[in-house]
Amino acid sequence: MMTVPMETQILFAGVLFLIGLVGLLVRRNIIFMLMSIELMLNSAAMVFVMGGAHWGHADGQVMFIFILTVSAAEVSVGLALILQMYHHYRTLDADSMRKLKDHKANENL
Amino acid sequence: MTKLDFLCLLPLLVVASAPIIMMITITISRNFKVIYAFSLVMFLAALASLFVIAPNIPCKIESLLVMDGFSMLLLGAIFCVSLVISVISYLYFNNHTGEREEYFIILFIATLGASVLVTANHFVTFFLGLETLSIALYVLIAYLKHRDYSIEAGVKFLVIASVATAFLLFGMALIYAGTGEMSFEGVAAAFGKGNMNPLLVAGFVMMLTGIGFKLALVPFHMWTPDIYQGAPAPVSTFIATISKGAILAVFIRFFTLVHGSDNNILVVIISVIAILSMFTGNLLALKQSNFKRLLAYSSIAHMGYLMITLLAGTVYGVQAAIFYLISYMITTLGAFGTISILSVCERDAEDIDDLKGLFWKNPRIAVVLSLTLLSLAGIPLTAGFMAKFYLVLEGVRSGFWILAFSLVINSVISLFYYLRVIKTMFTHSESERYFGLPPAGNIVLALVLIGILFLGILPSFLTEFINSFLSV
Amino acid sequence: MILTYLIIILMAGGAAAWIAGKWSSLLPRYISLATLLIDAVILLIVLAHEGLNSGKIWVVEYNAAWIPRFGVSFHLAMDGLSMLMLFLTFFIGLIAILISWKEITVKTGFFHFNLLWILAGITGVFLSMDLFLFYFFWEVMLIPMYFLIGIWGNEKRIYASYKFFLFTQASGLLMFLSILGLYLIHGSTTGVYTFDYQQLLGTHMSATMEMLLMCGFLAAFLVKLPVVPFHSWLPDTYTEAPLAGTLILASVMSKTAAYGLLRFVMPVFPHAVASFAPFGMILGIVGILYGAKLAFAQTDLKRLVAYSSVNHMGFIVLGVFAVNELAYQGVIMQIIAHGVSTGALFIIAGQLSERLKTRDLSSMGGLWTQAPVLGTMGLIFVMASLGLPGMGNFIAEFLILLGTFKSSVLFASIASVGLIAGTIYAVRIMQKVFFGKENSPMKIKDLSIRESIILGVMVIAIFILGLFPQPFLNSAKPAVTKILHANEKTVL
Amino acid sequence: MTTFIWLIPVLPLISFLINVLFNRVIPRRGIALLGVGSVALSALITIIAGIKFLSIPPAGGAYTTTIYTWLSTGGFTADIAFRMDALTLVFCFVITFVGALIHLYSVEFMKDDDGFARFFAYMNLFVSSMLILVLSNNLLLLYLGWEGVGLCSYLLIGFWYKDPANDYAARKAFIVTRIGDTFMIVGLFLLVITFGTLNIDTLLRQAPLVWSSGSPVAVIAALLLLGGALGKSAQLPLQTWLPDAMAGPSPVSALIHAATMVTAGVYLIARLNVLFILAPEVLAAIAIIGAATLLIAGFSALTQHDLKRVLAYSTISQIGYMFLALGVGAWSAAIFHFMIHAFFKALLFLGAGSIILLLHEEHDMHKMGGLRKKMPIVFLTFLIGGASLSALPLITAGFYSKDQILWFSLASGIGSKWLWLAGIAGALLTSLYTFRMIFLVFFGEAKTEPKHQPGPLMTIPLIILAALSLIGGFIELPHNLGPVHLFSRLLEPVFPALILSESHAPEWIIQVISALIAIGGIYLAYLLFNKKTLSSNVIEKSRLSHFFYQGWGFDWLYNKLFVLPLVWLSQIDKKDFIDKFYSSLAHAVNYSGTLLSRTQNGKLRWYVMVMVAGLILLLTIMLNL
Repeated sequence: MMTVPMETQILFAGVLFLIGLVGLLVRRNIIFMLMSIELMLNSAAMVFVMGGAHWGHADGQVMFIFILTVSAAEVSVGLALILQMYHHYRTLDADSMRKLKDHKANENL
Repeated sequence: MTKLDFLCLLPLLVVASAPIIMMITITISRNFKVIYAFSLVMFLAALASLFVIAPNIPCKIESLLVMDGFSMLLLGAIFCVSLVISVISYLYFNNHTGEREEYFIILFIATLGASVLVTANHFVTFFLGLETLSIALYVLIAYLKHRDYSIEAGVKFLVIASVATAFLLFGMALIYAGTGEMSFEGVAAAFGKGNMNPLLVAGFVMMLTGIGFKLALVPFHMWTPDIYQGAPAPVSTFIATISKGAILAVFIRFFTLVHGSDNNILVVIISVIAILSMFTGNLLALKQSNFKRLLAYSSIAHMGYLMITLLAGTVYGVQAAIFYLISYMITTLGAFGTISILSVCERDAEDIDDLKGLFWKNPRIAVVLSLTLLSLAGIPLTAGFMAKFYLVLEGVRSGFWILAFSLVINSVISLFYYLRVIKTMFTHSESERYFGLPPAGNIVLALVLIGILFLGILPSFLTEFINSFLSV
Repeated sequence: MILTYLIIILMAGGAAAWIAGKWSSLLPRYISLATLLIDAVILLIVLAHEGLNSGKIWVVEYNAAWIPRFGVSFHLAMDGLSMLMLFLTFFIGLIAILISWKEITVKTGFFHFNLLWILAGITGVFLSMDLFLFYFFWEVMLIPMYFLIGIWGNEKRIYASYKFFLFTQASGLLMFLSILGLYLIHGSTTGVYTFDYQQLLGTHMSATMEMLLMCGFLAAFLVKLPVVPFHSWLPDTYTEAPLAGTLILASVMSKTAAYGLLRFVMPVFPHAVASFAPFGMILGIVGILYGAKLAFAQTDLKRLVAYSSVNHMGFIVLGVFAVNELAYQGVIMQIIAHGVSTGALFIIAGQLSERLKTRDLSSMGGLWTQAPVLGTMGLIFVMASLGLPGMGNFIAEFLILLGTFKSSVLFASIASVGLIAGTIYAVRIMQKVFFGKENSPMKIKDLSIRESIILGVMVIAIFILGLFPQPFLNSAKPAVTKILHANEKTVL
Repeated sequence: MTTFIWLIPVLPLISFLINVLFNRVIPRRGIALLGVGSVALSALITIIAGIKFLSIPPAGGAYTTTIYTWLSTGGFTADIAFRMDALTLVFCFVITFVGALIHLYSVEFMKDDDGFARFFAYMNLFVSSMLILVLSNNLLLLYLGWEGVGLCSYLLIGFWYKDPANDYAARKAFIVTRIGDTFMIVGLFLLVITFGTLNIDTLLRQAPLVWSSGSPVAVIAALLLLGGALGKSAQLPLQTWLPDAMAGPSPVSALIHAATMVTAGVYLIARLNVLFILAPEVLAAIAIIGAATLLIAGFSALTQHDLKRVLAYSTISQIGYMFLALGVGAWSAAIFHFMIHAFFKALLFLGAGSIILLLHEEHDMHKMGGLRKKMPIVFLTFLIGGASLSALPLITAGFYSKDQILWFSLASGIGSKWLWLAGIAGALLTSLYTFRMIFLVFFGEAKTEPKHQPGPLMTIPLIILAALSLIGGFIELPHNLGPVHLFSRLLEPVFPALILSESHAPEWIIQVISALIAIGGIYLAYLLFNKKTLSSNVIEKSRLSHFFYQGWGFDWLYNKLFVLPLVWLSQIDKKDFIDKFYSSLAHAVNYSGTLLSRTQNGKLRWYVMVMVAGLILLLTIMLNL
C-alpha cells in the first residue's frame, strides 16, 4: 500500500479548508455559507483521521465521530435559523441582514 | 471510571439532568413559574454538589476532565451567575407571552457546555463543551424570534461561531497531527520538548483564533456588538459572563500548561492583541448610544485587560485573572440585569436615553447601575477597582509596563462613556414617575450591590478564598 | 480608632442625609451640619487631649490590616500638619453647607450625601499613612464631586464634570502605577511587600527609577493642584461647579495635592526631588505668571477667580521645590490662607452671580453703592488675594518667597514679579465689580445676615492667619521637620 | 511711657474698626468725633511721648515695646513691636498732628458727601498704617504699614468710585507703587538671607560688620530698597501715579499725597541710612534721581492748568529735594524739609481744596482769578504756604529747610555743584510755578463766584498750618544765622554725622543766591502771569510746554512699553492655548472612535473577512518569527 506522506495529507486537508473558507467569503447565500462551513469542519475532521492513522491510535477517529455529530446538531439548528430568516426577510442573502450595526457611523452605507 | 470519578462528575450530572427533567415536565404541563423555580433549585443543587465533592478534589476523570480547585472555583462562579441569570431571565420573560419554558432548558444546556469547558483537560472535551455552549447560544440568541434583531443576531453568531469553531478544530487537528496528543498535558509535554515545527505553531495560532473569537479579542471581535444588541438581555448577560468565563478558564488552563508565557513571540502577539483590544473596545464605545453595544465594546476592552494576567504566567496571575473575572461577572450582571429589569415586551431598554432621569425615577436601580459602571471603570470602593489593582500589580510585577500604561490610558478613555451613561441617568426627563420593582429584582440589585461593594472594600475574603483553592 | 470614626461619621452622615432627603428637604442640611460639627468637635477634643508637642511622631495613630495579602493596611495617623488640614477641611465644609443652605433646593439629600462623601475622601487623604489607602481615598472623593458638578452645576456642567473627572483620574492612575512600582521595588529589595508609608520611606532605587516613579506622583499632584500646563480643567470646573463644589474644590481638594507633595513626594524621592527642583520651581513661576495673565484677561468673574487660583498654586509649587523650612511653612500657610481667601472670593462671586443672574464682568460695576457690605468683603478678600500684609496670604507668600530666595535668588526674584501681576488682576475685580459706573439695571440686595456671618467668619479667619500665624506654624513644625529630615537623611 | 506708644497707631485703628462695623448706627456727628478724636488723641499721646522723650531721653535713644511674636520659623523671627526714636517721633508728630488738622478740615469738607463714614474709615486706617510704618521696629511690620498706606491711598484716590477716571487713577497708583514694593520685598529677602533678621536695630548694627562699603550685595540690597522708596515717594521713574492721584478728595491729597505717605520713601532711606551709606553708588543715585525729579516735576508744574496738579508736581519736586538731601548725606536736612513741607503743602492742598469746593468743583486755574477779595483767609494762608514753598527768605520756614538742602548739596563731602545747580534751578522753578498759581487764582479778574465762605472747621486748620509754615523754620537755623539747632540736635543720635567737603564757597553766598533766586522767581512770575509783559500764552501753547504738561511723556512711554503689550498679551491668549491642546486630544480620540465605528457596518461577510485577515496576519507573523 502506498503511503501518502503526512505533509501531503495535511496540505490536502488545508486546501479543502481553504476552499470552504473562500466559499464562505464569496457566497452570499446563507445556505451555501453553511455548506462551506461544513466543508471546513470536515476538513478538520479529516486531519484528525489522518493524525489517528499516523500515530496509530483511535483518538482521531473518535474525534471524527464527535465532529460529525456536533456538526449535524449545528446544521440542524442552523437550518432552523435559516428558515426563520427566510420567513422574516424573504431572502437568503446574508448581506440583507444589516440592522445590527453602528448606526451613527454607517448611516449612509 | 471509578466510583469516585463518577462522584466528581456530580455537578455536571446535576446540570445535565435538569434539562431532561424539564423536558419531561413540559410534556406533562407547561408552567413558566414551575420551570423557573425548578431551575433555581437545580442550580442550587449544582452549587451544593460542589460542596459534596469538595473533599475529593483534585481528581481526574480519565484524561478528559479534571476537577481541581481552579475548576471548582469557576464552576461555583458559573452556577452562581447562572442562578442570578435565571432570576433575571424570569423577570425579563415574565412580560412575554408564548413558549418561554424551553428557554430554561437551553440555558441549562449552555451552562452544561460552560461547565464542561471549565473542567476540560482534553481537546475532545474542549470541543464538545464549546459546541454544546455555542449551539445552545444560537438558540438562546434567536429565542425571541418575533423581534427584529433576534434572527439576524442568531444567524450572524451561527456563521461566525462556526467559522471560529472550524479554526479551533483545525488548529487542534494540526496539533494532534503534529504531536499525536490530545490531552492538555500531553500537548504541553510535546510542546515542552521544544520541537515547535510550523505545524504546531499554525495549529496553536488557529486555536488562538477560535479562543480569541469567543473572548472577543481584536481582531476577532467584530461580532460582539451585534450579538449583544440582538440577543435578549439575559442572553447577552450569559454570553458576557459565563460563556467568556468558561472559555477564559480553558484558555488559562491550556496556556499555563504549555507555558505560553515563556514563548516570547506568543507574549508579544498576545500583548499586541491585548493592547489592540483595549483601544479598539474603548474607542468604539466612545460614541455609542446603544447601551448593549456599549457594554459589548467595553467587554472587548476588558478582555484585553485580562490578557495581562495571562501573560504574567504565574500563579498570582491566575489568581488575579479569577478575581478579575469574578468581579467582572458581578459587574456585568448588574449592568445587564438593569437592562433586563427595565426592558418591556416589545424591546429591550437598550438605548442610553432609556435611562434618562433614572436617578430620580428609580434611584435604587440608578445607584446600582452607577456603581456597576464605576466598577467597570475601576473606581475605588468597587470590585472593579480591586480587580484592576490586582491585575495591574501582577502585570507590573512581571514587567509588563507598557500593558499597564495602556491600561491606564484606556481607563481614562473608558471613563468618557461610562460617565456619559451615568450623566444620562441624572439628566431630567419629562416623566419623573417612580415605578415599582418586583422583589426578585430588588434581590438581584441588592446582590450586585453587595457583591461590588464587598469586593471593593474587603477583597481579602475573595483573594484568600481563591488562594486556598488554587493551592489545592 | 478615633481617626476612623472621623471618616465613618462623615460617610454615615452622608448616607443618612440622602435617606432623610426622601422625607424632607430641610433635614439633610441639618444632618450634614451636625455631622461636620461632630467631626470638628472630635478633632478639637483630640487637640485638647493630646496637644501638639507630646513628642510622639504621630499625635494619633490607627493601624489595622486591610488586605494583608498585598501588604495593604488601614493605617491612619495624624500629626500637626494633618490636623491643620483637617481643620481647614471641616471649616470649609461647614461654610459650604451653610452657603448652600438656601441655594440648593432640589435633591438636597443627594447633594449633602455627595458633599459629605467628598469631605470623607479628603479627610481620608489627609490621614492615610498607607499609599494604597491614600490612593483609595484620593479617588473616593472624585465621584461625589463629579455628581456635585454634574447635577447642581451651571450651564456647561456636563462638560466641566467630564473634564474634571478625566484629568484627575488620568493623573491619579499614573500615580497609582508609581505606587505599585514603589511597592514592588521596595518588596524586591527588602523582601517586605508593603504599602506602608513609614516603611516605604528611604526605599533604595536607581536614579532613573526614582525619577520615573516621582513623575507618576507629580502627575497626580500637579494636575490636581493644578500647575500650568495641566490646569486646563480648572477654569471650567471651578466656573461650572455649584458654589459649595467650587468652594471645596478650590479650598480643600486642590490642597490634597499640596499635602501629597509635601507628605509623599518630598521624603520618598529625595534625590529625584533634588534634581527636579529647578524645573519644579520653574513650573511654579510659570503658574504664577501665566495664571495671573489669564486671570487678567477673563471677563467671567468666577473664571477670573479660578485663574487666580492657578496663580496662587504656583506659589505652592514654588515653595515645595524650594525644600526648606521657611518655604514649607509658607506652603502650609498658603494652603490654609488660600483656602479661606479664594473660598471667600468664590462665595462673593457666587452671591453676585446669584443676584445679577450673570457672571459677566461687563454687566457689573458700581455695585458698592447698592451693596457696601458685599463690597467691603470683596475688597478684603481681593486684598488678601494679592497678598496684602496683615492677612494670611501675605505670610504665606512671604515665607514661600523667602524660602525660595534661600534656594534660588533668581527664581525668587522672578516669582516676585507675580506679586505685581497678582495686583493687576486683583484690583481689576474691584474696579469691574464694585467701582465704576453701574452697568446693570438690576437692583441687588446687600448680603443677608446669614451670608454676612459666613463671610465675616472668613474675614476673621484670614486676619487671624495674617496677624497670629504662629500657632499654625508651630503646629506644622514637627511635620515639616520630619519631612525635611527624611529628605536630608537620604540625600546625605 | 514705653508701654503706651502702641496706642498711637492702635487708636485710629480702633476708630476705623468701630466705624466699619457700626457705621450704620452711628450718626455723622459721632463718626466725625470718632475719626477726628482718635487721631487727635494719637497726636496728644505723641506729644506727651515727645515731651517725655526730650526731657528724659530713653536708654538707647528709643522707646521700644514688643506686643507679641508675629511669626517665627526656620530661624526667622518678626515681632509685632514698636520702637520710637527721634526720627520716628518727628514722623509721628507730623502724621498725627497734621493728620488731626486734616481730619478736622474734612469734617466740613466732606459734610455733604454720601461716603462720609467711609471717608473717615479710610482716613483712620491710613493714619494707623502710616504710624505702624514709622513705629515698627522691624522691616516686615514696616512693610505691613507700607502696604497698608498703599491700600488706603488706592481707596481714597478712588473714593468717588463712580467715575471710571478716578478708578483708573487709583489703580495706577496702587500698581505703580506695588512695583516699587516688589523691589523692596526682594530687598527684604536679601536682608533676611544675609542677616537672618529684619529687626532694624540689628540690621543697622550688623550691616557695617558684614558688608564692606560698596560691596556688591550691599549695593543690590540698597538698590532694591530704593525701588520701594521711589515708588512710594513718586520719584523718577515711578513718579507717574502721583499727579493722577489728585482724583481723590482734597484732604486726601493733603494728607496722603503731600504730607505723609509719599514721604515714606524718605523715611525708609533715612531709617536705613547705614545700609545706604554702605552703598555710596546708590546714595549718589538717590541724589541724582532727586535732582532730576525735582527739575522734571518743576517744569511740569509750571504748565499745569489744574490747581491740584500743580501742587502734585510740586510735591514730587519737593520730595526730589528730600531725596537730593538724602543722597548727599544731609539726613536731618531731608527730614527737616519733610516736616516743613508737610506743613505748607498740607496748607496749600487744603487751601486748594477750599477753593475747588467753593468754586463748584472747578479745577482749572484759568477759570479762577480774583479770589483775593472773595476768600481773604484762604488767600492769606495760601499766600503764606506759597511763600514757604517758594522759600521766601527769612520769614518762611521753607527757606530754612530748603536752604539747608541746597547748602549741603554743594558742601557735603559727597555733594557736587551740579546737584546744587539743579537745586537752584529747581528753586527758581518752584517760585515761578507757585506764584503763577497764586497770580492766576487770586489776582486778575474774577471768573467764577464762590458759593460761600469756608466755615471755621476749614479755616482753623488753615490758620494753624499757615502759622507753622512761617515759624516752623525757626527751630533749626543755618549756622551763620544763629545757634538754634533743635531739630538736628534731636536727630543727632539717629544719623551719622555729615562730613563737609573742604573747598566750597562761603555759606552766606549760597544763601544769598538762593534768596535772590526765590525772589527773582516770584518777580518773574509777576511779570509773566500778572502783568503779562511777556506773552505767557505763547509759552503755554508751545509744544515744549505741552510736553511738560504731559509729564515729559512718561505716561505715554509707559503706556507703549508696558500697558499696551500687557493688554495685548492678555488678549491674544484669552482662551488659553493649552486648553486647545487637550480639547484637540479629546477630538482626536473621538474621531478615531468614529473611524473605528465605520468597521462595525453589520455585514456578516465583512466580519468573517476581518477575522480571517487577523488569522492570516497572526499566522504570517508566527511562522516567520
